Amino acid sequence: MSLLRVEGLGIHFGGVQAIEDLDFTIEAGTIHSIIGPNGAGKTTLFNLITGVYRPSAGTILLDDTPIAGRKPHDLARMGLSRTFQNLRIMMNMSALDNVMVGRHLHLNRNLLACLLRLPPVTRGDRAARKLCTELMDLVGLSAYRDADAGSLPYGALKRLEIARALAAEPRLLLLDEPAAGLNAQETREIDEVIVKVARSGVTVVLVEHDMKLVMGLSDHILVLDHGRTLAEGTPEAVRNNPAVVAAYLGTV
Amino acid sequence: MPPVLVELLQFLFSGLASGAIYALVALGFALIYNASHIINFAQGEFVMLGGMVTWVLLSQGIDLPLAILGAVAVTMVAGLALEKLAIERARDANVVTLIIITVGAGIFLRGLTSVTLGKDLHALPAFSGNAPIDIAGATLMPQSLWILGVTAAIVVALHVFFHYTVVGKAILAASHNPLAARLVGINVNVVLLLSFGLSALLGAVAGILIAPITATHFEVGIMLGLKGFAAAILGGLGSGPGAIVGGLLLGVIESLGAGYISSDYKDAIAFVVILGVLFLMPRGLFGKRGTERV
Amino acid sequence: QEDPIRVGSFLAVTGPASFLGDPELKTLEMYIDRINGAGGLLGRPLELIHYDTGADANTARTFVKRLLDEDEVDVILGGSATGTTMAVIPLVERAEIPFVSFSGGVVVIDPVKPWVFKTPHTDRMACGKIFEDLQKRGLTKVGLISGTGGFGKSMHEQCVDVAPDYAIEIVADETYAPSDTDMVAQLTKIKNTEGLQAVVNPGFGQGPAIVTKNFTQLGFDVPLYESHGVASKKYIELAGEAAEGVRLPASALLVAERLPLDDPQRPVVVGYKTTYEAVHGPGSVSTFGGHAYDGLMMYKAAVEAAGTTEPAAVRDALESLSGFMGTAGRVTMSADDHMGLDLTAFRMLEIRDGDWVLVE
Amino acid sequence: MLDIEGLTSHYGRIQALDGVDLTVGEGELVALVGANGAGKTTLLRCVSGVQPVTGGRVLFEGKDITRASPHTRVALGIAQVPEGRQMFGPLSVEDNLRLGAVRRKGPKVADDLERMYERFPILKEKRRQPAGTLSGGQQQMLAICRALMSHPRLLLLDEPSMGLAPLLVREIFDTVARLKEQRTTLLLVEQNAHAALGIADRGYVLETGRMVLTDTGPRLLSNDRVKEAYLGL
Amino acid sequence: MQMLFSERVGGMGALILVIACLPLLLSNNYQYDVAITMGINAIVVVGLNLLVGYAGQVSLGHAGFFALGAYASAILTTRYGLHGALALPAGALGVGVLAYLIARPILRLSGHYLAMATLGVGVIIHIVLDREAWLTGGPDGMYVPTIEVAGVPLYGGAIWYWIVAAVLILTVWLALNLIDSPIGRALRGLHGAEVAAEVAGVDTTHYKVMVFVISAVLASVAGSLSAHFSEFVTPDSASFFHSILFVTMVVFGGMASTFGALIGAALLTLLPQLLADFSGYEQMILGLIMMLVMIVMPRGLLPTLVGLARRRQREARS
Ligand SMILES: Nc1ncnc2c1ncn2[C@@H]1O[C@H](COP(=O)(O)OP(=O)(O)OP(=O)(O)O)[C@@H](O)[C@H]1O
Ligand SMILES: Nc1ncnc2c1ncn2[C@@H]1O[C@H](COP(=O)(O)OP(=O)(O)OP(=O)(O)O)[C@@H](O)[C@H]1O
Ligand SMILES: [Mg+2]
Ligand SMILES: [Mg+2]
Repeated sequence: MSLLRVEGLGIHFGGVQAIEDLDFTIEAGTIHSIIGPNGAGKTTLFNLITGVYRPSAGTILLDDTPIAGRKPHDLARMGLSRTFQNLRIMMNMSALDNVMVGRHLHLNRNLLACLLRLPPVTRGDRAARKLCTELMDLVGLSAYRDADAGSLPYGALKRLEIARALAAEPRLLLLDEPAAGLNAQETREIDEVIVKVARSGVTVVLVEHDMKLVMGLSDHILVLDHGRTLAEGTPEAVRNNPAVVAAYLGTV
Repeated sequence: MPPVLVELLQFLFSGLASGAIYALVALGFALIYNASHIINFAQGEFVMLGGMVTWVLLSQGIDLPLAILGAVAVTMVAGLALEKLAIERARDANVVTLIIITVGAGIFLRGLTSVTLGKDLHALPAFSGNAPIDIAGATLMPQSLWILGVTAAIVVALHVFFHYTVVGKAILAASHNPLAARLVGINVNVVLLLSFGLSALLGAVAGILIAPITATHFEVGIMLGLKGFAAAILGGLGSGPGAIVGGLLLGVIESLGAGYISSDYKDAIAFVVILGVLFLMPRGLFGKRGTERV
Repeated sequence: QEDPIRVGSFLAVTGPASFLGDPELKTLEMYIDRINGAGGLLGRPLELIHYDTGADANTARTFVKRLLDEDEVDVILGGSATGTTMAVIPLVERAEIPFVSFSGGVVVIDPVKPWVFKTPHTDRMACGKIFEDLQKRGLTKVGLISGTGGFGKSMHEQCVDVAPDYAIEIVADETYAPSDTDMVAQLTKIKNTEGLQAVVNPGFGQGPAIVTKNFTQLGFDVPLYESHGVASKKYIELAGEAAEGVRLPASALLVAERLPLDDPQRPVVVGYKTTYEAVHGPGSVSTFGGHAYDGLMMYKAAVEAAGTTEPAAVRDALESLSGFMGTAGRVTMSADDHMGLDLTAFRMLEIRDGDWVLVE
Repeated sequence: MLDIEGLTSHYGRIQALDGVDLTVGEGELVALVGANGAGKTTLLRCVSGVQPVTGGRVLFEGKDITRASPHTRVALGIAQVPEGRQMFGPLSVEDNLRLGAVRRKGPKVADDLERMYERFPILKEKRRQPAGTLSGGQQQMLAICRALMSHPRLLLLDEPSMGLAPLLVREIFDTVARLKEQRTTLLLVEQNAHAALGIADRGYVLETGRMVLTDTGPRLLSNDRVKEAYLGL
Repeated sequence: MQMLFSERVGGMGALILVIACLPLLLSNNYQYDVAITMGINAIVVVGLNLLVGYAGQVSLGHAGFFALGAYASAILTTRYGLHGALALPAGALGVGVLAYLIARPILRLSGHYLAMATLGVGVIIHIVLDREAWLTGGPDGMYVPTIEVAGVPLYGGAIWYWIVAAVLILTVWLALNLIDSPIGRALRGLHGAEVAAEVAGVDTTHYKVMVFVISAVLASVAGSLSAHFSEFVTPDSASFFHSILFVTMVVFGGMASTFGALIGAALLTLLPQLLADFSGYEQMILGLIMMLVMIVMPRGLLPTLVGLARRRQREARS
């Protein structure tokens, strides 16, 4: 049984067919990368998987359960978590609270308990605060623990997205260009984080244009072009695929 | 024509007559919204100023055309002052705060008018007399034709302005992304000033056109502002044709509601219809769908 | 220097009833100055303490508490509308301070409340007066179009209630909101009503003027009656030519100079009108300001009769006021009538050539 | 062309720049590198005039523009490709481009549009589409083109290659090189320090609001400190 | 953490202290009336702030819920002989159910469209209260009988002061608890970035509905208190103006600041009383003050003042 299976998936916006008749599977416990030219449909695919968009065709199966059309918060409950290429940071909150929102599903959300601030709530919050602080340290945000999210530089916001996604302790983590805006050294740090997360048993789906990162990390790569599969396979196979070189990588 | 149809026609005329007023006010809302995403709750007061100042000037023995020009000028000054002295200084505040500023400005303008011009009701003479025009047994006042005509002219002008001129685009750009607007060289303050000036102009024109029908006094703006806002939302915020359609529709719903259902509940009926439309079309009839993607 | 007599007042100077409150306040200010200029009352000056309610009942309550507790007034004159008046009645009753209201609703004095008096005619009387006139003209089938504000609502209720007494049948019944800009739809319905013989429009503010214009626009061939809610020149100015031929019941004030020289009310109404218009311009007088005048003068008369401002004594004096001549008519109060006016105090007026004419 | 002297800038009480000096000569390509939060974006914003300066001066062609408004700076010939792309979302791609030329008049705008479409054909394909619906990389192309539409004499690029496919990253660096040939003055902020310093005449290294190093591009590339901190070597 | 702790404990302490000491300054029924009105408005505004300030969902219709609570109390006690102590929760329950029913469709809207829809709901409530005179007394309103507890009539400022104070303190405490809980973070989160909150597992619709209902219920409770205290209800309390006033109080005091809401409610209740002496000019001055405060302190009174104080402190330390 594969963790995620996509069959005949398609979506269009007006005349634009962003994803068309797409099939692929993602095995549990792997790092699976999705690459392809700008506008190939990678982010759209994330949006479909996480329930932000509803597909116009095809099915998406998580553990063989169809999930297409379900609400994102339902899918989060089923273990999906993601970051956003176009940052979606809660600028009205502190950086730490952003991560705490990511932890939402693991906390006591009973209205009465919250209104009365019963011990389970305070206890849960305290533990979560500790864990979330650690997550911020993990992604390299130690300097911004008490900062307002609005005051973080771009690169830090990208990492904040990652920390928030991790706080949910997902089974399947989808990262949309986590290294954009990071320099080589910073990218290496993120690389380490991803490896660590994957080792802990989380399945990672990675969209990224930094080929060094992708080729180094991935167990499996899917190349999209115009919403369709252009190539698929191991990093080695993909790197040497002439179609991929022509459409995406270019000759080095 | 059978009497039922004449009656229906009369209801429609009546609805269009008041709807055109709402439409004009709604256009003012749309304009400022387009430039700043602010809902200007002082828009009704611009309408009030247009009528009141015209009356004052008329009562000083000034000719109607000159009085109208004068009133438009005074109202525009008020609009520009509101932008310059208040909105511009609070530029970084969030939209709700800016809206509260316009609420305050509305209260201030009402107070100022009541202190300086008094609290009496005043009527303006109709532009082309009071002889009703008979169309297939139903009647329409000439002043209503003035309103419909001017409204149509303004909406065409605004459409051209926003869709075919760079300045129009710049106004839209400044509201959607002020930072980017400044980076490409748009003077955001001038854009805002322009939009407040223009929508004060629209308000004043509306106030002058409707005063012969409804009379004017220092508080006429309250209800007209509210109805104009409702019309703007019904049509879809920021859309010129939307404001017009929303306004006319609101007028027609009210008049059909009063005619066929219950005059007691005609305003409630109108709001129920607006709610119904919003539930089906969350951005009104002509509102742009969201273009921010994740 | 004597301690001033503190006259408290709360009026709808702004808001939907501002055309009531505005002339009322102007009248109080003007006449209190005049009384003070003439040596005051019992040798003491009057001091006016006024708050604007904006016609909001909750605001009125707070301000009346302020008048009672903070300003410790000797009397309260005010309450432009029935709603605000009703809201404060329990307060003045508890505080036991005389209160003269300028509002029209019959509920204000029916049932009688010990400390509450009122100066204008009731809405019930206005309906009666209109129906009396209809009866004289042999018209029985009436279309009603009333405002939804407190005034229109209450008038409507009373008119429906007294109609049978005059053998009037209400064949159409429509309403409009005070700030509406067009009443053609309602009037169209009324016009298409079988057998319609007259239209009655109780309301105040700009509404009736628009009704009148729409009425003319639709080419009705029956008479239009307005109520005492439009009893000022303003109405004629707003409705313009459309007002020609409209009838309404109102106090003698509007036709002051046209009253017969021997009319006992003439000196009062001519006096008030001249005084008011000298300050606020020709044509500015309204019966609303007159209500305030009556209230103030009644209080003056009562204090003079009682020889003190002590509340209980003033209340008793107000209740035994007899033959007092005000702008609204001759007032004779009693323990079960805290208004003291009858139908004869109302005059039926018609608008001709842009002016009021007494209908005989 | 551009002289920055002792520049400081604050966000509220956070000091983002602390006495920064930098010069870019006429026709020069200068690269600015630094870690996240070093203050690179802040520096560019100060030059464009959208960030308040709390100390120091900004001179453009010898003229003090420290207090000039952003739109006058655009009129003088300064344009920026901003961080985060900053589209006019609901407006069409073409309108976005036209607005890039809002400070410039003349019939040549149409020619420029064609040139931009040639450079990135996908933009032509999508020219009627709202810019907000473009993919991340497409928006980045649009942001670059929009800035170019004003014919800048000084172009400030804030991470122009971000989110672009490898093929296009190369295209961007080619474009930058070509602009330099056409005597456009460029100040380039790039996380891809290797590539940036590779084509730059000179480079600056910014660390927590202070300028710590400056040298020619190639020399910085072989600087040990730079290698370790920014090239990940 | 430290901050939140001190805000809750310190703030609550200060609030209780102020409430306990205020009666020393109140010398008559009128002054009590103003203080009680402040408290009643504060209850509404603290609730509304949860919706507007924290969850970012504007409502221009809360006066409608306030009035419904007031009328529920008035009608249930007058016409059905229910005791006031039962009428209040009954009204709150009814308003809660109504709010729940309309929340789902309405909260699909956003921004100004939501504002319009809530405004529409408020206007409709106003019209119904105004027109159905057989039940509500129509535009002139209706009286509410004095509540009696064990034969003692609850009348007078002093008694109601403490009743309202108790409800207010409870409301503030609950609101503070809620904000500093996973639910509170979810609310702020969906305000800041709705999709991100969704993806994090926050059922945004559910929480929006929840906070809408909570705020409507609080408005209803305040309305009931106001009806019993003033022994009179009027449809004006459902007016569009009244709704705007509530929102203004939120913004004035500071969005997303519970104590700011208290200050906003108190000041904007007091202001008209202070201005009443400027006969004729009160509107002008009120408008000016509103504009000035919002221009000078765009984030609202409390957040701006706290920010200022912090900076002072820091400067003093360094
Ligand atoms: N809401 C929408 N309306 C119209 N077109 C859309 C919409 N969303 C996506 N598209 C189009 O679908 C295509 C795929 O976009 P998507 O964002 O998935 O690309 P991507 O592979 O993530 O690209 P990048 O690498 O640049 O981020 C693009 O051409 C885009 O313009
Ligand atoms: N809006 C803001 N409010 C408060 N502080 C800010 C704000 N923007 C940036 N800062 C602070 O200013 C400093 C410099 O930020 P800047 O965005 O200039 O960094 P940068 O070098 O561009 O980083 P990146 O590589 O991540 O884009 C950082 O410490 C950051 O926390
Ligand atoms: Mg993408
Ligand atoms: Mg940056």
